[in-house]
Amino acid sequence: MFELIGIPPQALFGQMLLGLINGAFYAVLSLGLALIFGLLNVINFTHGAQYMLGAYVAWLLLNFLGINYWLALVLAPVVVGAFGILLERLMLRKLYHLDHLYGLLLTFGLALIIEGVFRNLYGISGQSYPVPPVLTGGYNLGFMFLPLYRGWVVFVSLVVCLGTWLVIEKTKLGSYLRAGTENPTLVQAFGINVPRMITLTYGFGVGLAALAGVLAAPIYQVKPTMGADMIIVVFAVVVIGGMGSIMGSVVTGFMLGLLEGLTKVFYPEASNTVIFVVMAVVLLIKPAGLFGKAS
Amino acid sequence: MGSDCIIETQNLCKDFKGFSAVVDVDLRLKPGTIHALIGPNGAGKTTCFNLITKFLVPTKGRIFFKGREITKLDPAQIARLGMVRSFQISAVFLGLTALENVRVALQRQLGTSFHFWRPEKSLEVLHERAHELLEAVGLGDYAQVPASELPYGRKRALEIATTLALDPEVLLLDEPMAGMGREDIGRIVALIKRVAKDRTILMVEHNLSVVADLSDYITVLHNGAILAEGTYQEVSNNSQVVEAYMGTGHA
Amino acid sequence: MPESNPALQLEVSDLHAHYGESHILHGMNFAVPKGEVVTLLGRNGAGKTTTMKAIMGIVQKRGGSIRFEGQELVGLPSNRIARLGLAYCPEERGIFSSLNVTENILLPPAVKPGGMSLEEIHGLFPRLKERGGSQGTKLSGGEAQMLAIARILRTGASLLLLDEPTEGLAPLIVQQIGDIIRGLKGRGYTILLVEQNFRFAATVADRHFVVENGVVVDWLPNDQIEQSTEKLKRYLGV
Amino acid sequence: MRLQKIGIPILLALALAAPFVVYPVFLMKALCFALFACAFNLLLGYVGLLSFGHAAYFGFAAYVSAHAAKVWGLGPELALVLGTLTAMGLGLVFGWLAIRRSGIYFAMITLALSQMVFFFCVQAPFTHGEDGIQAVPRGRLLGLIDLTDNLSMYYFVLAVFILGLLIIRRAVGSPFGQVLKAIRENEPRATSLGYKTDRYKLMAFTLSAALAGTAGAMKALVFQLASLTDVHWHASGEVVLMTLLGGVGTVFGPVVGAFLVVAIQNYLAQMGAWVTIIQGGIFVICVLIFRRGMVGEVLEFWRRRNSEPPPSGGHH
Amino acid sequence: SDGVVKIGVLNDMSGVYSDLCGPGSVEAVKMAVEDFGGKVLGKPIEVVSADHQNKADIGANVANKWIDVDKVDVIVDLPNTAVCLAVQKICQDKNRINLISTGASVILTNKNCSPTGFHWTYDNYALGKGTGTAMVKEGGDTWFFLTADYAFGHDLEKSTAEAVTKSGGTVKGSVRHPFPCNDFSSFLLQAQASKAKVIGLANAGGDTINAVKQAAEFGIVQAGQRLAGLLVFISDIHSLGLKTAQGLVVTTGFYWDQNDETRAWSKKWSARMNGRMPTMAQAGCYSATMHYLKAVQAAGSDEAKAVAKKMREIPVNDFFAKNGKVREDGRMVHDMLLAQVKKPEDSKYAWDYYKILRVIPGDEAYKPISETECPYLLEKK
Ligand SMILES: Nc1ncnc2c1ncn2[C@@H]1O[C@H](COP(=O)(O)OP(=O)(O)OP(=O)(O)O)[C@@H](O)[C@H]1O
Ligand SMILES: Nc1ncnc2c1ncn2[C@@H]1O[C@H](COP(=O)(O)OP(=O)(O)OP(=O)(O)O)[C@@H](O)[C@H]1O
Ligand SMILES: [Mg+2]
Ligand SMILES: [Mg+2]
Repeated sequence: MFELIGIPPQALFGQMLLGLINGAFYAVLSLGLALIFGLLNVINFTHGAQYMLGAYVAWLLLNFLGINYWLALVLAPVVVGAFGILLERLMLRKLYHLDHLYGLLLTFGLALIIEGVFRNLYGISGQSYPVPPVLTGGYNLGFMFLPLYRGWVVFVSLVVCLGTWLVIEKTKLGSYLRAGTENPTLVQAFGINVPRMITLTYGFGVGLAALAGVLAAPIYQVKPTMGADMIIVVFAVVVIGGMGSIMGSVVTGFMLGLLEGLTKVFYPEASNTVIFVVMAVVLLIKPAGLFGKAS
Repeated sequence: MGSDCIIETQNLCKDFKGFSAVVDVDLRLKPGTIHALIGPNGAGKTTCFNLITKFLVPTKGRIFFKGREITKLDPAQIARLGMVRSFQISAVFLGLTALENVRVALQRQLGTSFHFWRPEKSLEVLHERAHELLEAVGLGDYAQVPASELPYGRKRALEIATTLALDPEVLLLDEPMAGMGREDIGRIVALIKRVAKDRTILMVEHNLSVVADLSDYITVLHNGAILAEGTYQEVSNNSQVVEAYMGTGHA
Repeated sequence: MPESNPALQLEVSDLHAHYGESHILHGMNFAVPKGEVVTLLGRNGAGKTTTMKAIMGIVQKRGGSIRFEGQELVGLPSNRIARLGLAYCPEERGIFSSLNVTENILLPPAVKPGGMSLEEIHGLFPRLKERGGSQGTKLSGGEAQMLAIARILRTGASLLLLDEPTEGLAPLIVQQIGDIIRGLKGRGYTILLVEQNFRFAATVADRHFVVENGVVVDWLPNDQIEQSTEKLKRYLGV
Repeated sequence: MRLQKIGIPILLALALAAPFVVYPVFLMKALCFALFACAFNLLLGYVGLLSFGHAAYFGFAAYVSAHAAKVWGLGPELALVLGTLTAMGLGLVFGWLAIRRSGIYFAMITLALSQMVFFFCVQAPFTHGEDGIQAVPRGRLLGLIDLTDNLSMYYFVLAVFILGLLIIRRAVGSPFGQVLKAIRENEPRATSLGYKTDRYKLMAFTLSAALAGTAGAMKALVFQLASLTDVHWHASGEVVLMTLLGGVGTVFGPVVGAFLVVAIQNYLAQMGAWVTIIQGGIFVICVLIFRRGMVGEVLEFWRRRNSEPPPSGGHH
Repeated sequence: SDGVVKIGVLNDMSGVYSDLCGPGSVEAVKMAVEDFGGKVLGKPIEVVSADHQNKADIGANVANKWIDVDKVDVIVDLPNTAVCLAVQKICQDKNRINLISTGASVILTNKNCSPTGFHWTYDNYALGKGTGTAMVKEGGDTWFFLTADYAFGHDLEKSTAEAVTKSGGTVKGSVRHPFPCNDFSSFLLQAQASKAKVIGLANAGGDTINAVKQAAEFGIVQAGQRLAGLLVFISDIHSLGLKTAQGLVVTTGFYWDQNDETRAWSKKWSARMNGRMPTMAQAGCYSATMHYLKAVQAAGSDEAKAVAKKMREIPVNDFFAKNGKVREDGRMVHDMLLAQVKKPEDSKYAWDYYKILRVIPGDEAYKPISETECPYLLEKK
């Protein structure tokens, strides 16, 4: 474990690049989580399950309808997003006037149900989803072999994160969202259909989770527990970044991916824990998170 | 520092991201007086208040309480010294009854507040005093009513009773009359007069008739700095004050 | 009570409203003629704010009828109501902290043509121009109130609901607000004003309705306010 | 409350007779979880803090007392105390970190901190990773009473449980409990009255963690093993479920919830993933329809019928 | 003893291992009971099953209740070492038989052995030894391990490393990955940097699957390194797909397509399990149950000690094991298979996944009894 001197710089670069790729998943997932949290004040515990759903929908589309990756990349987020909209309309909506903790509990319950159903249907060991032919293979970067597909993941997530951020910070719609986050009643009394905005935001956030799921399908096994493994780490990312901060969640996502990557080189035993340690430290120094506003 | 002052600030400043809300304010509160802080909206009154009670940390300057520097203390310590504040929006414990509200304030003096092994009965020794305080603010009949069911004016009265329970030397009241009907205002004015006997009061208030009626001394803030000081008479005749604050219709 | 009539901008009849299980409005009846400033006077807790909220559709549980330019509002969600040309300035101001002052002003969408421009608004409230870049909630109480009023002037709504716009304001600013309200009336706005301060109300309004325990118990035109001061004082418990 | 005067002796009699009717190991398990849920409820129901990481104290205490009993050969009572103290220390540190934030933030921070404990337990040699600490001796209580027998173990567990419950009830009604209530209602105001609110919250947190630890330690003795299950975040979720199902902020709610959830787990064990689905379903139904929980709804029904004032510390 | 012989199948019905044992094992046990005739010593045979969710405490709870309340006589299958240890202890204390099929750890018949506990299908030693020795022989003499960071992984790595060094290979290093682990890329990169010829996967289930998949993605196999899956079930291959799994060398206790006998049984099972094919664990459950019932018959009682004695006496001879024997320490010794995963183009029909490279004789595959650490055997010595 004390091989750090022995690690050639190339390997280090390789690991950092890998970390960045993982960070891309964290970023897209925590972005969706932060968006939903911002407007609905709900910690969407179902996020992991929805990520898993995204992957499963892609897999089902491929296996039963022969629909390829590229279409699935669009279709799966739409399908899962629509499912999210349904959940919001039928259930979450009933809880807005209550303590936000109820939202957390409801989504936790939903996550258990969704995961359980997929376990029943497809077992646990999971299905594999092939890398789309155009993106197979990779480049030898000298210090490492970069699978083309992983490069694509980073690219897509950067585009998605940047786009979302722009919409929220720079557009009118974004200002409605930000205002709606604080006082939905008043924003509605200004003539904006806030319930619809909330529903769509939830749908969008869920769609982002599903998109991450589709992106993940060819890399990881498509399996019912894939989301549960991920979600708590993403929670930590959001706490470190500062909850509700869109920028914070994205930047922290990438940063922590990097950090995790480095830990895997120097002290792999700690790679599961490192994010939580960082979280504790950040909380000590800046309780509101790196990018969060002090309450 | 003048030892005759109970609270004194020196060069008190507060900046918010480059914007100076309070600039070099030297406040001096004489013991046993009612001191009013007035000024146009945004003059920095609430900020001053928060600085003195340590709910905000000053950018610069020092604060003294009875000659002792308190610039570094935290809000709870300030309260323990005997300076208790009210809030601009009413602050009562909604889920507790009126009696329990007051009792919570009284109970600290027992020193048993961390005693999780003592029965609730041990607090009953406080009931007599709590009832007295409630009577004093006209809530005698409401002792068992949950605070959440009290009308607004009575909530404010309850808040004052709770504050008095600590028997503070200095009372800091931020717009105690805001949002109150006339009858309530009359009652609270009378109450403040009564409790001011052996206390010092610093209050922020816009209702000039209340200010005129109650205050011994007035500090006018404008753009974060002191514009004028003096009795109501002096201040209301100050042409700068009339221009910046009171407007021509009044005076 | 005035009869149903096209010159009336707003007609409220037998309006009931509830918060949860508590019944707050017990059949409000009043009307606001086009182009007038009308106040609702009443003690704390009489139900003035609730009336405003019921008109805007913010109180969900309501019954009776509210007609705006002949159209029934009961049953509509608040965003639809706003789109018809009503704008509401809440008692607690409702400034958005995640937006700066200018963004706050620009937030409400224009629902009708004819609203004020940002320049005009800045002309009315120079203080808001100075503090334009700062965060919404970092304003003082009075600045926030100005911002809350300024914000609904852009929308082009023809009926403004102002809930205690002078509360917590310095006398000078109160005067300014009075000027603004008269100015708005001059531009043809209809204004429904909630006030505790009837002296102020008398300087701007055309008529007054007195609210007590969720019903309108009396009304009088502004020119009779001198004669009725005693009666009013009794109502308001002054 | 007349109800209590009659109810409590009946409950006690039932508890004493139960092991002759119901499988004692099941009862013990349920009692351990019931204490766990009550400890958790102290924090959620009376301070308004939802901890999503209580498994850390429960599970870690289980490891410590299992290790103490098996490797160091301590008696059951000492092992139990040691487990409790460890959980208390852990609670003190984690609480100190977590109470800086409240609401959902608090929930997520406690969750993340408990994950740290989980991964620590996966790694640390003394926990034996996935295998857990097996074959923990139950030992002799005070060196006298042999606890190998399920029946005597049951009465020991029952006694500890009742003690825990009494401590919680007393704490809620104590001067300390009053301050907690005030803090829950309006924290800045409590501060302005001179209370250092963080200390009170930390105290409540530590107390809750300690009792959760007692429950975990007891479970280790009952099952004679300590494993990763009890530190996993699923256990944190389960305790929330129990409390919610029974009734947040009620005295007996968590107990009822714990018995129900444990029963579901035991009697539906062969149904596989359905257990998860059922648990999720209960969550959803409780949150959407029975937010007061079973006991809470009954109390509410009672209250409406007699239209007495609401029970103190009730639903919020 | 109570008029019924009750068999409890305790395994993971919903978790990580549910595909490789789970309901399939229950089905196999039921088939054994049917094939035995549904009655033994004139008493009916009953099968019950439960999900231990991979939690030792739930496993222990179920085992206790089964024995105390439901009068279960034998507990079968038992994946997950932690549960095995807990249940085996309970069975020993309460004098019942347990038959482990899916559990992997060697300690179950060594340090933690039980007179009434039997380990049937495979163990870490056999797996490591089989694959390790074979790969070194084929020239894969330098190794790097990706090891799941918990007891099972360490155990598997240790036994494989021993086999590798004994056969003249060297271990260049190892990296311990968290359990469970989604992303192996950085560990694979380290394995690649080590330049070892063989990358040994000392993990199981989802972890192995992910590692194999990602190795393909990073072109590890194309670049000349080989992967050795140390514990791979055919269900894992099925979910990986041949395209990704091809070339993988594995050791297994059973392959459905080995001969007519195995095919016959497997097809019968398959018909009841939606066309899936049995894993070695599932087949092992059948074999173990069958053997148990025979021993009950022979002992004329279902009392555990008597049955255990007969189980050790009777040889095991069925489609699963030829001339298998149950050793004193509870280990059932039988031949193991060294197999290689076929290329997609070589696979002719569904589930045609393995090419058998070698049959490893049982005495060679399993840890010799002379090295036993089993307390009651040591005492006897
Ligand atoms: N959200 C609420 N839930 C329950 N009751 C409410 C709520 N808001 C107001 N009330 C009650 O409704 C009644 C009318 O309140 P409303 O705010 O309309 O009075 P108001 O006339 O505007 O008084 P003020 O002058 O204090 O603003 C009061 O008794 C108040 O306590
Ligand atoms: N947290 C903050 N960040 C930035 N600016 C602030 C903050 N708090 C107050 N300010 C600014 O400081 C100035 C003084 O505010 P303060 O609240 O003290 O005014 P005030 O005199 O109490 O006014 P009012 O009578 O309207 O309540 C205002 O211009 C306000 O915008
Ligand atoms: Mg102020
Ligand atoms: Mg009002």
